[in-house]
Amino acid sequence: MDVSEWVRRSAGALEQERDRLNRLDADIGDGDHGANMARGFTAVVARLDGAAADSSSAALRTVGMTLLSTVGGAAGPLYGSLFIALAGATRAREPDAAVWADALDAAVAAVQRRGKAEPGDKTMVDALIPARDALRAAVDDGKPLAEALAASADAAEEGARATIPLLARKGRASYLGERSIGHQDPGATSTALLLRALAGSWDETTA
Amino acid sequence: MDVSEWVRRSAGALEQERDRLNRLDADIGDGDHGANMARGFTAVVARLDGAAADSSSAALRTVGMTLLSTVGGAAGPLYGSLFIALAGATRAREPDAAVWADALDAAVAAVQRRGKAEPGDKTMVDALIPARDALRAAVDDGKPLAEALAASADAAEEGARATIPLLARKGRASYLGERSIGHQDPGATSTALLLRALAGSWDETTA
Amino acid sequence: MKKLINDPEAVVREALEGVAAAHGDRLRVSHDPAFVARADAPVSGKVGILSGGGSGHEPLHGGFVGRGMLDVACPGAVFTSPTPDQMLAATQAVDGGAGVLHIVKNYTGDVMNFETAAELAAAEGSEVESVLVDDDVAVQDSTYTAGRRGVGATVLVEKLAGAAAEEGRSLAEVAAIARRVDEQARSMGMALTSCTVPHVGSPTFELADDEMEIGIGIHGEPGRERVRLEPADAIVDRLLEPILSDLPFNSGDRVLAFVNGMGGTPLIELYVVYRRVAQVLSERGLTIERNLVGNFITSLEMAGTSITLLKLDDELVRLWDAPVDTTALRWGV
Amino acid sequence: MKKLINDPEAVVREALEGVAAAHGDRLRVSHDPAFVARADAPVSGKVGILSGGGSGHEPLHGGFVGRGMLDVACPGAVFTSPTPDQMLAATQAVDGGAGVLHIVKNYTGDVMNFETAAELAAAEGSEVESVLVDDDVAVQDSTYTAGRRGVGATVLVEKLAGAAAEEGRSLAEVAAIARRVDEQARSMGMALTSCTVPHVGSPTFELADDEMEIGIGIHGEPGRERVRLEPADAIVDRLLEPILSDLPFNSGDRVLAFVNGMGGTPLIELYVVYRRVAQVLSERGLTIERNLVGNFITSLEMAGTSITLLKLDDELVRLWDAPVDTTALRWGV
Ligand SMILES: Nc1ncnc2c1ncn2[C@@H]1O[C@H](COP(=O)(O)OP(=O)(O)O)[C@@H](O)[C@H]1O
Ligand SMILES: Nc1ncnc2c1ncn2[C@@H]1O[C@H](COP(=O)(O)OP(=O)(O)O)[C@@H](O)[C@H]1O
Ligand SMILES: [Mg+2]
Ligand SMILES: [Mg+2]
Ligand SMILES: [Mg+2]
Ligand SMILES: [Mg+2]
Repeated sequence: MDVSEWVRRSAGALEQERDRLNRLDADIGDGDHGANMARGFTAVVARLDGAAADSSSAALRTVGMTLLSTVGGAAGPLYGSLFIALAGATRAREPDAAVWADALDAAVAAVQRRGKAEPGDKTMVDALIPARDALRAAVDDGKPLAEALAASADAAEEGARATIPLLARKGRASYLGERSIGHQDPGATSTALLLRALAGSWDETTA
Repeated sequence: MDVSEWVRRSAGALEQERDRLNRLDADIGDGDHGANMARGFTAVVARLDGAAADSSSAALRTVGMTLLSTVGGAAGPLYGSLFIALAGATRAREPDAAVWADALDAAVAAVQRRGKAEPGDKTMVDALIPARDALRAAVDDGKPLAEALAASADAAEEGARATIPLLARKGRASYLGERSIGHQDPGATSTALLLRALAGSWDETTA
Repeated sequence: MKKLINDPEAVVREALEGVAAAHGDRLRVSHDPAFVARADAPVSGKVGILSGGGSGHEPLHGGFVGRGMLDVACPGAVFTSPTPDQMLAATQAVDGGAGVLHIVKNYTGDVMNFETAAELAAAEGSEVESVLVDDDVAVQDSTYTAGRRGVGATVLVEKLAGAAAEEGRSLAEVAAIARRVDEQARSMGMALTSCTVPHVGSPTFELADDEMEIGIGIHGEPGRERVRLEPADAIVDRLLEPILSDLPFNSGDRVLAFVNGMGGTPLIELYVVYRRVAQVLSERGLTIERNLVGNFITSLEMAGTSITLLKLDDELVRLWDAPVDTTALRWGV
Repeated sequence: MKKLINDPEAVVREALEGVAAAHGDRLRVSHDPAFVARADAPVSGKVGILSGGGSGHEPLHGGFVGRGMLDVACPGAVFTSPTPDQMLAATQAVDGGAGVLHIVKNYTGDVMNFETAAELAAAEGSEVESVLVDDDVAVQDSTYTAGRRGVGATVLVEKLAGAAAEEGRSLAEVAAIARRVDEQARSMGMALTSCTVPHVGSPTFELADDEMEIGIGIHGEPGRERVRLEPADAIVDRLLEPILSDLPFNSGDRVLAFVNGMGGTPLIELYVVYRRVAQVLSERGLTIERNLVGNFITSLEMAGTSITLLKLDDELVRLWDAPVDTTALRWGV
């Protein structure tokens, strides 16, 4: 995999969607999710550009540590945990499809450990779990990597859209109670952006 | 003369013109002249209603002391001085036209002593001096009191209007320099209101 | 957006440079990672008191760093939690060997960043205890939400825990006092106007000229209800009722009454508010033994107020009266 | 108009009731006539320090009453000078036999009311000296105007004269120090937004979203010029230039730098302002020996800032550092 490329595409997508993510967050939170994510990934790109990592795992760890120290808010420690867990699960060898499916498994578990969100709580977990499951299913079916990642990204987008009717039970949005219904969760939306960027940055030829 | 009646009419006129005086003051000052004068004369009416004065002089002194303690700003000590001087000049006997002309003389002098404004400085002095001079002229001509007071009020109104092209040299408006030109002075305007109220409250039959 | 700033992204950094220039004699400002510490930190043998949160609530927290209150404050971006690397460095900067208390306002972001930092600090050998502040009665406390928000009581927890630490109490004791203060304090706020986050550039919410938001959060989060503007006395009654009935505060209780400004409300109005608070509490048979009136935990330039009541006992009164020497709160020194 | 008030005409009275409720231990509040005095006034043998002016500038003046600063403050209606009866009663309330200093901001109304009061007080046997504060360089000082306005330096005059009185200096000496402070201080302010006087109900002036008023007075009086909004650093440069060149302040001078908020500007922005002030003064070779940053002389909820520089000498530094114990300014106690 090409972590640098993934991160660059993510940074580009986040910069482009920054205002939309801010607006989604303004509806049910404090309006900063786009700014937080864009700031974090800009820092990540700079950090990775500065020092080439030895391995995907090392690069992923740098991503996680950088997000932890630059994103802030709820998203910082959650995405930080996610990337640090991906790093941990890919330490033994450069990831292929099967390794990556396990890694995403571990990453989702790390996010849930930190944030204690269950499916249906209207958080990024609602994009992550379908993405994880779709990836696993595609890999089990022996689908090519690019196809599996695309299916995973599709599922994340679907999951993000499916947060609209949910009532938030975690994070800032939960303060709104019923008023949180009818809005798409910004964190689930950024998760889908990241997974779409991954699908665009990694296929067999680059794997 | 009927100080109570004068004061009641003044209070009524000031209440009615309150917003206009505020607006005039907002143009070249701090927008409170109407509020200050209305507050002061409301207090004066209440004070005079509470305890009937023995003489016009005593009533005028109460007016002056009450204005001093309720109007504040520049207008308070100036109108306070004016009424206290009127009281002093009418102490010897109940005023007739001649006494009143002398009293207005003394009152204008007191205002100029306190405020150090010269004619043309764009202050209440620019209404007071023409009013004083018109009253003196009418009395010297042997005009009836009502006519003399009306002429004095006319002159005050004229004087107030004539402040429009002036450049302010005293009070808050002077900070504006050239920008003070083109606006009517609020204090000159309230002076004209008071003198018009006087003309309406005092004629030979009540004198 | 009308603000006295240069670059919206640089506000916090430039303000910290200003703090360093103004108060270099009493504060040590670190920029990367960002924290503001007592110049004499670490104080050997004393429990270190660390607080932090998004910027934009000034003087909270940096204005409360000094003897008798905080040892260090970690400022995040405006209205955004600071990050674990800041907290870790700050913890180490004030660890005088007796451990460090983390005072955390109960927001998901703050909680998770502080949790991460506490794990990192423990791994590097600092003893850390964390205390959550969650005093806002505007928000339902339920297992189905992130729980109540930390608002006005944060100032009181910082002062009282800081005083306990200064007395030489142990980390467990200081943490217990901080938790007691949080348990015995209740707050509620309201807004007349919104605020504008510099890097957002437009108001966080819209309020019509005749509307106010009751139960507002310190980041401009929507509150309980949006209602017609009312006179100050009626507003105070609206805020006090849920506060009084929640703990509940009862006749005979001794309290500290804290009337806080949201930033854009003049002091003269806060005293109009305090007047009514004193009236109502006296009618209810409560005794205001201590009070605090002013802008202490703000939301940038938002106009509005919050009221916090803390049930007092002799120990808390003594800790409140203990010397405090910070830029924003100072007495007995 | 969105304000935390009940009756616009009762704001000052109700705020004073709030002050009495909150600070009855340290302040004595008289309502009719209105003044706020030290609870222990008159202090026998000490020169009494009286200041006063329109309300709406809080904490000035009531927040500066206490040991080491004012003995008594006379609040007028909002933005309107107090009246001679208040000043007379206040003078008598704090006359401890060594005379009373009247600190008067140079506005026609204040000057005439204080003059009247001084005549009345002298007639009733109090020795009174008056000091005019007129530090605002935005206004031309000429015999054809009412002269320069009193703004930020008022806070410094009150502190330094208060300290001199506390040292037991004579009325003439205290007055001389107050005059020296006024002579050596220069200020200039600016506004980003207007304020609304409660009994007026609408904004004092209008500013477009991209405009600011340079040289604004503390009552929202128009300033020198209305210009396009600029970054904070450029604004500071605009304010500092006329201040520095007026006295003039020269390389090598020791100064006190006071960055004041107009009321609606968050503290975080004031520190961004202070940062630039420190940069510029250092480039000019001036040494900032003391500073003050915060909302001390405000214009209700106006957003904006003013900068005051005071040329220091050893005596003024000593008087600045002397203990002060008021609700708004406190150290050394
Ligand atoms: N406990 C949680 N578990 C998982 N995700 C969460 C949790 N709390 C919040 N989030 C996610 O974080 C997003 C908000 O992130 P962000 O706006 O950057 O942080 P903050 O709310 O602190 O401003 C939400 O949209 C949601 O997806
Ligand atoms: N030195 C002065 N001499 C005479 N009249 C003055 C002087 N200064 C101000 N005035 C009058 O006072 C009026 C303003 O009064 P007012 O608005 O009540 O007081 P303030 O300016 O203190 O708010 C001016 O319009 C002017 O007529
Ligand atoms: Mg957010
Ligand atoms: Mg006026
Ligand atoms: Mg946030
Ligand atoms: Mg006025």
